[in-house]
Amino acid sequence: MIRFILGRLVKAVFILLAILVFNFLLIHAAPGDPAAVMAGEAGAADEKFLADLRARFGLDQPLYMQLWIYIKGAVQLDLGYSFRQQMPVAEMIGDRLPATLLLTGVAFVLSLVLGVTAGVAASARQGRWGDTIISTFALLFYATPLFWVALMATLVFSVWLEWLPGFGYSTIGAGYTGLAHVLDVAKHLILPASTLGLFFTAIYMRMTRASMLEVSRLDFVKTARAKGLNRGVIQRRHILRNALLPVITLAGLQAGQIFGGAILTETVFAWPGIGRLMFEAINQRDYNVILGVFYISAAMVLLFNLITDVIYVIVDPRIRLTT
Amino acid sequence: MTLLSIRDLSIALPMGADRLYAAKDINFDLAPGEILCIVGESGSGKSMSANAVMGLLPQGVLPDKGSITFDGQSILGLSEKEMLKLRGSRISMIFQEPLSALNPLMRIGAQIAEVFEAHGALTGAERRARALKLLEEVGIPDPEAAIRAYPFQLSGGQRQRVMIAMALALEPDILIADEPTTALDVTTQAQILKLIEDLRRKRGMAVIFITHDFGVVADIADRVIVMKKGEIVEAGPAQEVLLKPQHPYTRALIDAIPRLTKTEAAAEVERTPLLKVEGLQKTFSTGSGTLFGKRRVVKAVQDVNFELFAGETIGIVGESGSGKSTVGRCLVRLLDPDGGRVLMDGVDIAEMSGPELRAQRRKLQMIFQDPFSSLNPRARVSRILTEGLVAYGTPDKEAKAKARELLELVGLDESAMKRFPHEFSGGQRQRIGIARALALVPSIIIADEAVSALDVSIQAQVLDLLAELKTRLHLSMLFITHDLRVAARICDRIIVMQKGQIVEAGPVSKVLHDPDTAYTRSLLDAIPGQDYERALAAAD
Amino acid sequence: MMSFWKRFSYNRGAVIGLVILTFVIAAAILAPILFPQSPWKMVQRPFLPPFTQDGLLLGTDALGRDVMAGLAHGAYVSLLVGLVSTIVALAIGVPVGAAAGYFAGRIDDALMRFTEFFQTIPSFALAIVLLAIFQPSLTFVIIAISIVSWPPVARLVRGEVLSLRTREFVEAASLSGLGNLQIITRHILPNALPPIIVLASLMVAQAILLESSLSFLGLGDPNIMSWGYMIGAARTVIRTAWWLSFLPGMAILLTVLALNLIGEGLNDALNPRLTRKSE
Amino acid sequence: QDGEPKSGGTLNVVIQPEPPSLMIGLVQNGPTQMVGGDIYESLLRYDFDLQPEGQLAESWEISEDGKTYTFKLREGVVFHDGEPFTSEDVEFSMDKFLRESHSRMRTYMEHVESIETPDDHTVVFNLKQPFGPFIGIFEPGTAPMIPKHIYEGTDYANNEANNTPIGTGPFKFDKWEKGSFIHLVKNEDYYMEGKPYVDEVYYHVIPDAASRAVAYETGKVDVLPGGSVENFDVARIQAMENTCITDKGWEYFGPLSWMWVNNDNKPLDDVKVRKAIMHGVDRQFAKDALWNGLGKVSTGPLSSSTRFYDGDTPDISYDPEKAKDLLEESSYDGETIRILGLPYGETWQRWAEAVKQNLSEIGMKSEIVPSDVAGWNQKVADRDFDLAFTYLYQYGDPALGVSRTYMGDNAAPGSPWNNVANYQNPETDKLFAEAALMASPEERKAAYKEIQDAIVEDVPNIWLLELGFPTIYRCDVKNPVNTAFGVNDGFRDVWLDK
Ligand SMILES: Nc1ncnc2c1ncn2[C@@H]1O[C@H](COP(=O)(O)OP(=O)(O)OP(=O)(O)O)[C@@H](O)[C@H]1O
Ligand SMILES: Nc1ncnc2c1ncn2[C@@H]1O[C@H](COP(=O)(O)OP(=O)(O)OP(=O)(O)O)[C@@H](O)[C@H]1O
Ligand SMILES: [Mg+2]
Ligand SMILES: [Mg+2]
Repeated sequence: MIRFILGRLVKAVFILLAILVFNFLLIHAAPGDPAAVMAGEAGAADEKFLADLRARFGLDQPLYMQLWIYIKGAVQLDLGYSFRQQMPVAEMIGDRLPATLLLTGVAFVLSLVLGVTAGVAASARQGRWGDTIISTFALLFYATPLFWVALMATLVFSVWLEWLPGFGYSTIGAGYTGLAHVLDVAKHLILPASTLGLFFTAIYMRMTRASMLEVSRLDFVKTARAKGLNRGVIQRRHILRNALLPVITLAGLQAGQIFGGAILTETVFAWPGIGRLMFEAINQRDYNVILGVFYISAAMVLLFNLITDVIYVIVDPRIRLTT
Repeated sequence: MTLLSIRDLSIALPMGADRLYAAKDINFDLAPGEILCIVGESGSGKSMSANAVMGLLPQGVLPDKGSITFDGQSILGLSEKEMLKLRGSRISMIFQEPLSALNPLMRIGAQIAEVFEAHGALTGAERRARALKLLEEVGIPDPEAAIRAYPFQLSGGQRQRVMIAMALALEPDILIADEPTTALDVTTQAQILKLIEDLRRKRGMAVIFITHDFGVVADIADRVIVMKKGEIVEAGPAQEVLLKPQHPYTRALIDAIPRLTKTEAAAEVERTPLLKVEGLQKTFSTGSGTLFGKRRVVKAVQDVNFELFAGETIGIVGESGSGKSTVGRCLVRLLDPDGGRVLMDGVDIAEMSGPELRAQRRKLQMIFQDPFSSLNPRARVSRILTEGLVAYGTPDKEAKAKARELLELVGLDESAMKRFPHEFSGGQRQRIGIARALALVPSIIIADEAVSALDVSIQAQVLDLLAELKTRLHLSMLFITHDLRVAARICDRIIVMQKGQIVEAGPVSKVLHDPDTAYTRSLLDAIPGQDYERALAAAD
Repeated sequence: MMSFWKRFSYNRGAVIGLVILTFVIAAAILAPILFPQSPWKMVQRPFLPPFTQDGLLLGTDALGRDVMAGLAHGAYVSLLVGLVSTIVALAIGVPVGAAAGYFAGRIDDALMRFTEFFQTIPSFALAIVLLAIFQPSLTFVIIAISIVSWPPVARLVRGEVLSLRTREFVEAASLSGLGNLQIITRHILPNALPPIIVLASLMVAQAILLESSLSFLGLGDPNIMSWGYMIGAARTVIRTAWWLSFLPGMAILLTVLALNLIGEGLNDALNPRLTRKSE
Repeated sequence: QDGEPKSGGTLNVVIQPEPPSLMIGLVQNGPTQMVGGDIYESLLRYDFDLQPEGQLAESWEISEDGKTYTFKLREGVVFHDGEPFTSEDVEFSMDKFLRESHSRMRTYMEHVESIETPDDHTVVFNLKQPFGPFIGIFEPGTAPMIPKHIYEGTDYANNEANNTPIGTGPFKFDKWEKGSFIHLVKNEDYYMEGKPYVDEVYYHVIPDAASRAVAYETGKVDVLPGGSVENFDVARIQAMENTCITDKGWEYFGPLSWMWVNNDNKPLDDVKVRKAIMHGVDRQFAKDALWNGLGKVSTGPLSSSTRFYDGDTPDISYDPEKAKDLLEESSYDGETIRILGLPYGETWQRWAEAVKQNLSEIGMKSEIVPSDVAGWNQKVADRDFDLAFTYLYQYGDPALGVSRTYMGDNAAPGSPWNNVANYQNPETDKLFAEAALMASPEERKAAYKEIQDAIVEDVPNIWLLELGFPTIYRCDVKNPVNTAFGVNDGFRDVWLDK
């Protein structure tokens, strides 16, 4: 097992490099560059202005040189400077990271717990009203565009009921510290996290339900019943455990996307996170920032894929992994 | 006083099944401390009747009329919640197929401990201790390791004993045992039967024992019920039914019982080795030893050597968990051996891969010990039987015709073609497995407990079929079994295994009548129903 | 086959789903006949609420275009985007995942690392970048959506196959002389079907909504009327003209619901263990 | 009429998008100017009629020949770090810093021969020739005063101080939480007695337009500068209690929207085709349906708020019949015209759709080409379009904001801000060049009239609307807009009536 993990980690380094090169070429293939965008925003620019900017950003060099410089830096974990903000990319990501992790992390846990619970509940009531209601609700959240749900939630809870703040990370200018700050952030977190979470809930719910139904007809469930175990225990311990594999796959996928998964939510709720940073960076062609975020998110994906594989083995001992 | 009383019970089958009723007009009573044996044709509704008592009929199968009364309560009328209290504690059941009956992702210990938990008995630590004790009682070697194992890491017999341990855990009032010893060697079987006997004596436990082994019936039964096509054809005290059968079917059954004494001289066989096994080794090790718990190392096969000649049948017998199935799986390359060679026509199978292996496999077929899990739950029988043929180029139509023929040969109705594996009884599934292996007309068959779930008359029919193929097609067989009578009937030579090693090998007449080792002798001594056999012989 | 339909039709939800989907498909096909005018035509004053004017049953949008015509014409594009990109994603993801899970070892490693390649860029961001590079025509929107949606399929299938390949019936099949391809397609995949069906039916919705998000960001094909476009365009007026996002939203919801019901029906019909509830 | 100003309170304003930097001398995009306008100041400011008022300059004088500009600076002005502001800073800013970093300033400074600083509080600009618009460039977005003591001799772009901007303005930079807010605090040492009135200003970064509306509704922000909510939402918010709205404050910029026409491409090189499009586009509808009725239908290349605007140019009003006739006569042969939309939100997308539909009604095929901001810049710069939406500022004077888009020698590809249409008319070129250098406003007016007539006759671009960007604010916020720069000019005079 340890050997397997180490092997994967070593490989991950090479994959990261390959991905880096790929990403670099990919975003440079998109039309426009940061200088053009900045000039565009200024509403006026002459040749010299653009040339100066490009020289400053090193964009006047041939592409392979830029790539080489970037890779050299990235290998030493130096993600370079943001062209636009003149800040080290690592620092920018570091600034935004906690907010995103908080949001997506909470949404992740929320959706997983809620989705699996609802899936179990629905499968237990298969074909009956409870099942229909749960399934329909889940689909409702899934199939409704995120921004719509977000806006409605804001309207109801923020504008009409005035219970929760509709956007932002904390109350600006309130200067809370300690527990008050934590509570303040928590309050701001509720709407975005549940909006994001509810979207994923449907996926887990449906997957859990389908898988549970499949497993619940297997023979060992009969054995469990013969032991006199009550339904709840059978559902949880016997069926769920055997039905978990696809859910784990999806959870691993979601966890890997913990950075990029929240672009829309972060935008609508003005949440100062990485997703927004990335999105803005793409629009502004702020190459180093895009690459930096992609780099970190790639590392995350690789890590969570590895974790998923390890969990597979723990959950289903029949699975053997080899490198 | 009766503990359980069944009146006019009929169990309806869904459309498309063999017949309308799995069981029809079933009547019997069970008193405390009584052992009732149910024998009968495979597919006659034995398992369904037993399941009905537990309230655990499969979907689509419903009790249609009649009543089941346990301890004054009508079981059919009980709610699921009330049933929970009975199940596991007052009535418990050992299911027929032990691999699929255990949760594949749960450790053995936890599955046993759960029984206590379900009924709020004992504390966590005590449950573990009791589980350990139970594993020991059912004779599983190294219970400390087994308790941490997953079902797929155990041999067939070991899994069956886990099932038994679970059923006995709370010392129920009624034990329903559906062919509980099919995968057990005779010594272990004897041990289990003794365990049941003890409980009966101590706690007055009543037992419904479904079996095909008349030896067992003779040894333990107080009363016997004989079933055929869903109906009880004969019932009565054991002595009477066994020695003075009234119904012709019962008589036919008793006539079909294989005899240990009936050993002829080995048939004349050509001496060209078809399969040569040299120094076969297989060791299982689970857990990395660093991250997840202790390492468990099982030397399942150690230095096994033998030759199989064309047209010969070798029986492999030996205690449960001694590596019999592992040898078989290594031969067909479902497992990669750790050492040694398996030479077929002079080529090492262990080295083959791809098309080469595929070509060889046609000649080498296996009948799996656990029929159910070896059948794709989403494939109909027709596909299961024909796809091998089709894969090797037989036209679809021809393959279908062949499949039907095979079904008939193993005693199944043609209508079976359209059904899914879960719609069959245990013995029927086993026959599907046999048919599948025969379909490809292999030159070697590895049969892992291939007839253990069959009633004696069908068993005889299948064994005859195999014997016929053997002469007609020059078929060679590796016949893994715990039933020494069956071995005596079909085998030319016998290999006795213990703890992964061959302890004795030789012609049937030698091994079964004049064994060299004490272990083999102990096996022979433990054969059930020897008195009965003598009585029958005397009656002849 | 007959019995499949019979089993399928026993599931009331599935039949309802099929009816809804048929209706949507009919709308998509008949749109040019029912609404021969371009759905982009500005026919009336903007923001006409539904049911206020004859001939414009569902009102008009921000530019005074007929919402009903938009819905009908949009059905075609949305279905196309949803179904085609899902099919493409399945066509890539299932074989890759199945091969990886079945052959395990080095092949698994290679295929999964390849998959990771596409998986590492957050899918929404990848779609944006792809569409920034290529002109966002309908074809490219579909391609972009397919490219970002196959890795989850591949990983899901692989996970299932990894577990199924050790089952005894698979071993038995290989003993029967079946080739790898046959074992995968006939024995392993059918048993991995329920999660795949669930994922696929959810992916259709995902694709339709992704198209909407993209067109909201100005990266859809602006020359083609789709539900996604309608929702995206109505987003800014959600407070003043709620029906403009509600109606296409309902259309998507119903379609997704239908597909999920059908998926469920399929799952039930394909599961031999689920016998009819009647009797 | 507002009564006596009160001191104190917090002003919450929306900022969109988040500026890349607050260093107004280096970055000229809108948000930077808006926040930077509180921190930096220039010598003058301009009222709604674009008449100069003193800011850092107390008085100023223009010589008869229009070649010498003398500014008397205020005394006692200090930068936020306590250093005094002197004529040295003016010279440094205009001559060194901005020449280097500010592309518009660079062209304006072409006209300046030398800058003299006879004493600490006097600055003299000697021009090479008279340059009429020169008095109009002393606003913070164009000519911000930058502290010489911090920047002299450094690499301007990479100076650490860019992150903590220092100016002379009414507010000091306090904190910038990226992605959330920018916080400015009152400059206690401000040179105007009692000002600024408010204690602090928060600029809230809220990337989504609907959320910005919600932010206003829930009282989180008090001022929504032009463009921060979607046009469709304006009417609704306007109707809220205690809400005021003004479309003033854009006079200097005079944002004018048009579609670039790629004059090089067939069939758009045919003036009849261009005219057909011009008459075929329903701009009144766009104004009413998309711009909430705000703004004005444009009559030509100049915005009506610009000096020398002439309202009496040839008729280009909506007339689909005429458009059809023109198209009939023209060389148009069923080609599909590519319309490049402006990726700045829904209004612009809708507008492109409406134009497409308008064109189809006069019998012209077209397709919309979508892109993101960078792609749009690239495509416009590369002339990869047939029609392309845009809007540009006019900076109060045609010589500053208009001639650049019509001068034949300013048509090299590579920039989206020059003569992208590649309009070539030697006569107007000559007139543009002369008019910029005339000293007398009357002469200039005559020249620009001639120019406008000529250009409108040629229809090199499809002029659309003079855009109205209303500033929405709570009525108890007093004076948010009181110059031609609106909210960009700093909240020096704002006070809260609470
Ligand atoms: N789910 C099902 N659907 C349809 N028929 C079924 C189903 N389960 C069992 N049967 C049929 O019911 C009959 C009785 O089955 P049962 O399992 O009780 O047999 P059995 O007596 O236990 O046989 P064996 O000794 O082979 O285990 C068989 O003919 C079998 O084919
Ligand atoms: N996959 C596995 N992982 C670990 N241990 C295993 C595995 N398969 C079998 N074993 C162990 O190997 C030993 C031999 O098993 P095998 O199945 O060959 O026994 P057997 O002789 O067929 O017994 P039975 O008669 O009970 O079927 C057993 O102790 C079992 O626990
Ligand atoms: Mg049975
Ligand atoms: Mg075995």
